[in-house]
Amino acid sequence: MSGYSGSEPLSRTAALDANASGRAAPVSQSHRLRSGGLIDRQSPLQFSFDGKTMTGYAGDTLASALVANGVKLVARSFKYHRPRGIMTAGSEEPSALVEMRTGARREPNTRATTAELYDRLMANSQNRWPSLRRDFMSINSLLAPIFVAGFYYKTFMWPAKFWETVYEPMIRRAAGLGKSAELPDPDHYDKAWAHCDVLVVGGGSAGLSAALAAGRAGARVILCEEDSRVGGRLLSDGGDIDGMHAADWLRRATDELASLPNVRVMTRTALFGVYDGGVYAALERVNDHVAVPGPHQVRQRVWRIVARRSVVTAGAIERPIVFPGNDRPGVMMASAVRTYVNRFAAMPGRRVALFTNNDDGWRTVEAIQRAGGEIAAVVDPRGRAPAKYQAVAGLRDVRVLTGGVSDVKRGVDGVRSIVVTGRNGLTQQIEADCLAVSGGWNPNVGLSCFHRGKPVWRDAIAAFVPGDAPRGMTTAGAANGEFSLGACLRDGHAAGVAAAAECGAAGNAGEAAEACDDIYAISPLWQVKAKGKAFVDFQHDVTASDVTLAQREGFESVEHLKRYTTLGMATDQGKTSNVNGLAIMAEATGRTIPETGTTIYRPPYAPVAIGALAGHHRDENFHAWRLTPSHHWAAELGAVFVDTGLWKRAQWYPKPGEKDWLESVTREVLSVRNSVGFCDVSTLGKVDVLGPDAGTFLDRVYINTFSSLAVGKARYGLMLREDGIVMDDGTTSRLAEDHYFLTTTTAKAGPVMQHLEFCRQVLWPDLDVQLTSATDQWAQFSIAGPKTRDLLQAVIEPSEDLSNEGFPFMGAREVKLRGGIVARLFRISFSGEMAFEMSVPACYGEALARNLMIAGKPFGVTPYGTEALGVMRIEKGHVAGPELNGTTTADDLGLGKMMSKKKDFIGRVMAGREALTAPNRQVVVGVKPVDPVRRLRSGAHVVPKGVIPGPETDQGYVTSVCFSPVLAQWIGLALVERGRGRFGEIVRIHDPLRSEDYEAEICNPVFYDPEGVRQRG
Amino acid sequence: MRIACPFCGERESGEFTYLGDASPKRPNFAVDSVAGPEPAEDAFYDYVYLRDNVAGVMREYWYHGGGCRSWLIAERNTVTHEFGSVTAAPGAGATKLAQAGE
Amino acid sequence: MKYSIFSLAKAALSGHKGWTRAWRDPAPKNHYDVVIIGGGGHGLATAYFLAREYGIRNVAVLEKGWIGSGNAGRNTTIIRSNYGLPGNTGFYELSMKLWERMEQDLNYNAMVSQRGIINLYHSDAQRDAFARRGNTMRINGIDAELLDAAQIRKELPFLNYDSARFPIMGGLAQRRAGTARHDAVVWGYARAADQRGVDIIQNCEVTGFTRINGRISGVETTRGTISAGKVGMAVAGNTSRVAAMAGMKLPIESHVLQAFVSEAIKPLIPGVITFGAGHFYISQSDKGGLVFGGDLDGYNSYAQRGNMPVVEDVCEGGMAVMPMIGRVRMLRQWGGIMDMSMDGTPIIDKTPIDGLYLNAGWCYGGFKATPASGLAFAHLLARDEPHSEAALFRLDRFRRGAMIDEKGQGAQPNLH
Amino acid sequence: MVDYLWNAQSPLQKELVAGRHGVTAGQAGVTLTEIRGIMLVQVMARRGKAVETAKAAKKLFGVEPPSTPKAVIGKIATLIWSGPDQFLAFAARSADSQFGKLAEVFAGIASLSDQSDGRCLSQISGPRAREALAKFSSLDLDDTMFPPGATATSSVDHTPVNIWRDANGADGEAVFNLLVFTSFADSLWKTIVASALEYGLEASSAHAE
Repeated sequence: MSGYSGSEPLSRTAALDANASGRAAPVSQSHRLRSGGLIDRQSPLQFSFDGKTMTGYAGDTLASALVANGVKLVARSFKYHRPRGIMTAGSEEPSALVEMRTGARREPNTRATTAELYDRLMANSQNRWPSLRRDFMSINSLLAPIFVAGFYYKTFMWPAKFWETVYEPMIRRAAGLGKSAELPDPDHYDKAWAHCDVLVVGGGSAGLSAALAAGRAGARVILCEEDSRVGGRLLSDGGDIDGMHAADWLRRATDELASLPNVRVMTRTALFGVYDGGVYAALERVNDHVAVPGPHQVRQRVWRIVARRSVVTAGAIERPIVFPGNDRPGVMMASAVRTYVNRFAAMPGRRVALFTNNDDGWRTVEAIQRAGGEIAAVVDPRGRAPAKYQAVAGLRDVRVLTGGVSDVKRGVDGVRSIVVTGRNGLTQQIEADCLAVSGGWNPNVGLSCFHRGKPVWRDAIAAFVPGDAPRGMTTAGAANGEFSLGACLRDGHAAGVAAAAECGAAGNAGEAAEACDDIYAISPLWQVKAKGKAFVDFQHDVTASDVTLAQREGFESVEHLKRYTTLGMATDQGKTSNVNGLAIMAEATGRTIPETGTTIYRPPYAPVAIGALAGHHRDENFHAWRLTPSHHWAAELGAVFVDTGLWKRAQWYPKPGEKDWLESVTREVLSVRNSVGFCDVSTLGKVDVLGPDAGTFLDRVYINTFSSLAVGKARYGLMLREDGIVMDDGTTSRLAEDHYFLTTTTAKAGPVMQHLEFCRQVLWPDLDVQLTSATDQWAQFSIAGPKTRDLLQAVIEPSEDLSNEGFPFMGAREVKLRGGIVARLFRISFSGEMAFEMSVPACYGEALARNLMIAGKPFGVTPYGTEALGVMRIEKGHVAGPELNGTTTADDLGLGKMMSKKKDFIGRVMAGREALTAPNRQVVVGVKPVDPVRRLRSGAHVVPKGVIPGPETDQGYVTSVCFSPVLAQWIGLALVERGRGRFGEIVRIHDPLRSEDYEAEICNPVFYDPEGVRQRG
Repeated sequence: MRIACPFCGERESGEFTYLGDASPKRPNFAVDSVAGPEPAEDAFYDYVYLRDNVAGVMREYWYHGGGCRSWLIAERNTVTHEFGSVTAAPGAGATKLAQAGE
Repeated sequence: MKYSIFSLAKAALSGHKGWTRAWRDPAPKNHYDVVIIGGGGHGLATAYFLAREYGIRNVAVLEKGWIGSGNAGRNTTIIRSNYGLPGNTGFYELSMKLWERMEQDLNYNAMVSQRGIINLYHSDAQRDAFARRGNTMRINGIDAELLDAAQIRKELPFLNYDSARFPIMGGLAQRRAGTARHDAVVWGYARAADQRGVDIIQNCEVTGFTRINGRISGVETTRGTISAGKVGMAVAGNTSRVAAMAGMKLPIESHVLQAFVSEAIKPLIPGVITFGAGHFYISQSDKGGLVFGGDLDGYNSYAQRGNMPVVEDVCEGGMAVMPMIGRVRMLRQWGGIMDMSMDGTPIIDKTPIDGLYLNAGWCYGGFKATPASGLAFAHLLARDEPHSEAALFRLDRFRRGAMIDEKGQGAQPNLH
Repeated sequence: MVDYLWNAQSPLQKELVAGRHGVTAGQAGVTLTEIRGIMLVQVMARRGKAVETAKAAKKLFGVEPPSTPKAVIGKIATLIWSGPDQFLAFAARSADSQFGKLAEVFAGIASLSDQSDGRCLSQISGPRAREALAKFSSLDLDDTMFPPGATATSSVDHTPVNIWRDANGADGEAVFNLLVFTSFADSLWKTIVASALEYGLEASSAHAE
């Protein structure tokens, strides 16, 4: 709200046109005014509600179009299924929630008050059956005496098993509001970043004033407005600014803002969160005002706005008064009545009663009268018109009653009459088809409280105003408790100037626009106590007596009140109910409202679609992916790919006629074991470790020694975490005195790089060592099998000596390839075969694969994937991810002897703790089923033979399995208690998950060529 | 959350990885110590596991892995999330240091 | 007054004027046999079991704010016992068994709803890890089922099977898992403990400890000094702060974990689902809101609120696995302070200080542990020895190297 | 003897489809060009040798390497700040390149790592380029904050990238260079294309000059 003055609203409205005519105004709009309003009468739009077709105009919201069509009943409430209408004209709407669109685009709980009308809009009421008018569940109203706050905690306990089978399904079906789509959301979303000096939140009078000031001063400004146009309450209440009509001022202000290159105005953009360091989140409804977004268009966009300062000019929300029948369709906030009349030229009622406890509400009288409606009566507990209005023509005839509204009688469509109880206790009934209510205004303190700041009570306006705002944020205008137009403009201007100055923008900000300063007088009235359900939280059906019941039962803290009654937990987050609820609690406990306090304000300010928060990151784009240098070549060959972290790796290369993966993998393994094959292992992490102290550095991060490694040699290394548990392994080669080439596992490349940088920069900055990732620079292939040398000799320059003497096991050096390329060659073996790893610059990776295929043709060279790689490493008893599981020590893996005793290294001390060196630890062993045709499965547990499996007898589990083509049976690695001393023991493999139970032998984990003859051959 | 990298300027927190309290210092471990493993294990236990878990301003390690790959030491209030000074780890650049670092 | 449909109906006749406080509001006495610091689920359950199982009724629960204001009131309400390591498995199953009879024990409907949990897996390695875990469960007498992709598709047809970045290969199901109404658990224990004589004292913040000859003899509070035979701490989230008053430093860090709830919608999701290739898990409350969450923000925090990157990360996970929720709106986000221990597993133990007992380090397993934590802590306080199912939750396990590290992440709390 | 061909292959061989994408009406809002054939060497000063490194660079390139996030154009290479006391030497791949001299010039004073194939370079320009960039980069690329010559090490899709700004193009529009890790190139290209479709995208590839 931005204050008021006595002048006319923004768009001059004309008398109600009950018999509308003319081609642009179809007859159905029975409650549309003949002229006026910010609607485009040249653009009629058809829409349907609950299957009934109606028309409205461009510029309408669904709510205003329904009002214009005389529709009052639009929803049913959550618990009692009471009929509900439209209460507000903004995003605080608690009642008028509808289901929009259909099918995969069905969208529950949309506020009719914020949904812009578009042609062929389809909306349906929700939470009713079979129809809105005849809702079977309204039978709940009869049970209302039982359905009080927290009733479900006291019952549904007997018999115990009825909860899941009977009671809960019943409750769940009854609960909820709309129905979500059950198909993938077909629309697109994205997310973007924006940066500015000053973010202005809310484009009403104060916000425009702030943006103008900061923009003129030279700051980079973003102004966000949730509505489809800026103006705020000016659009509904008008006023005179700088001697001109508000509409003219508004036009001038928006023109000026558009002319400033440093100012960006974002409409349909609602700020929903305030995060640390000046990060704000906003939702732009890019295409919600059309049926379906256009090609390449998103439906909504989430903005993260990084702002050095923010000025929150988010206005205020009018609050209801709690009295029996205050939820009837046709009971509407007074400001909303004015919005529908003035902005949308739609009459909420022909005979309107007003119930207000403050001066602002009185402007509704003028609005209705000007539009040709009738004022049935004004009920004001103060008993007379404010001084300002006493002289106004038309008001003289208005009936003013003291006291309060104590009941609302309902006709078929909504309010039929109201009952007014005077201060003397006498009641009278007054006919009216609409009741406008104003209980005062609550500044929108939510955004300013998102960092747990507490709002402060201000008696003069009987409302909370912002307290400790997040760093960098100021509030201005009605959000700051300034309720006159003049003050809003001044306050906004001052805030804009100050925020800009703090960002170093000190240009001429001009003067604040001027408007008159009306006094806002209010006499707090929270509740009219009378018989009947008086609602505090409309959507959750929380009544005044629920609040007092909670108090009686000891739920006195506001947070207990909220949780026990669900007050303020509905989709409006209590925007219209919280303050009333705690006022009633305050009265019941004899405390003041500030003593009672508020619940915590939490983002989002208004609900945000989950799809928007995900943006582009869904389906295949959920996470980025990494491709190996030979990816497209492998795809050509029909490889099956597997996700390994972010990488896509060739898992196996099926050939025509192969019946399953096992057949392909077995072929690949046998080809390697019998001849030669190759595998893209570029996914291994690769790090250049450079500088004179590189060797010393590696000595400290690895458990074994690297400073003594000769240039031209490679060594297997193992590193621990500082807690003594194994972190990663890999081979590291010394390519020059001051150059080591370190490799990591695929999974740990990132964490290891981070760890190494920590060691270099934090732990040992005295060491002269430099690190850089070389993972993506190199395409690396493992070439393995007895024919490896033959194959390599074909691609490598003949001058290079690949013999055992010329290139011994664990040798590492550069070689020239035929055709002029230089490669790095490492004689290392994961498969246990005679093998080399070769790396070439990544751009030649695909060429290398193709050339290996050509060179290896005589030997039947076979590309193999990660499955075959895994089979061969299990046959060789090499540990990998399943064994390096973050809980195993070097000794658990059989690598304890590698731990140097001559030096400190990361993890050395902690690895010595008693429980990590206990003799009964589970260590890596081999297992093979006694029955050679039995399939072994990972995750099966190991228990001693002849005992009953139980927590006490569970001795370990199978970590990795494969079908070994050379042994022609399933084999595996396992972590087994005291396993190394149990080779030859028959144990029970217990796998209840898969209903399997069989015997296996514990054995040496190296199943294949335990002497290592082949890899050295 | 925004973090002012001393090299890159203010950046989005998503570019950084968090390690935690920068107060614990890695103990020196003398290989030839005759005191037995206990004292060293006690010292490392303290370093690896025990935390002041400050409610207030804490010095902590952040790694600008999604940026310039520098380890940083930031002062940050764990109650308000507000950052104070952010400085580079001693070995972030090429400065030569006589002593071991943090 | 006993709660039942009959008492409810009777009360309705008198306009519900007859209900009295669910628990008393006593002034603190000078002395209690046991003082529990922390009026969350764990503290209140401890007091309840002390009174019910161990006959110790002169007990006070001190709460600095309103009961349930910590993590008991800001979690995602999931209960399950699908743990894989000795120490955890039996303990969480004890908890599950106590959940299963909670309503009858407490005469309070905490809406324990065993609609099951399915942890999805997306790789062979994940399947194997789940198989190991599921088998551990079965060996411990806990229900577990390993489902393949076809079975998952039949049960949860609305997940993304056709265009997933990380395809769903199957899942580990525990049918007895589910959710409970978190606040009701707090209120139910409070009422039941109160009925057995326990004093629940709200707005009473502990500001220090009193000692006699080194032994803890009581606490100083904002409502005066209270002497105690024994003092138990159940203040997860603020453990380090309270421990510091006694001069203790612990293997614990406080981290923020965010959670989210959507607008209420008609039933859409049957049980609890966790996404294995991102940070996302979800269930639907009886009221209709989708309750979902993901990973820690990743930095130490006492702020009870988090930041945008995790909001986005969680929603991206949600859309990746369940693209039908794109148009459902997130209604509220909140943050709890997780007492993150160095191995991801809790501590229920005596402290090195005589008379002071510790219940801490719940990471994000605290809610599901509530009943067993109360029982085990009560046992420890009453008997001075650990409960058999909590025997491995010792404080000295880190020094000894006997960590219980389900995730294998080591001493880095933000990775657990 | 078989002739082995060593064709250099771009990581974008599948994902880059030259031509117009997205909205087709009017001028393309974004142009996206892969720049092929680059040489890139990471130069990291050794401890205590930052000054010597700068001197050696000056001798070879005619300019000192930037000590803050900037890109400076030297004789045979552009020097792009990539972290404290380190930079990337970037040039078009050519037969007469003098990059071979780097090892000699920096011997003992800086460590080098060849990254010519570890990164993939693309160039983004056009009247709507900043709007597209705002969807995947959290950097403030406003003229006042990121003028020509500015550079940043940052992240896209949780992946490290180097971004630097060239002189404006002939059309007066800002030109942004984006260096991404090779294995991510396919994925990030798709992200960039998606962000630009609503503005109309012209995609192409070119050889570095």
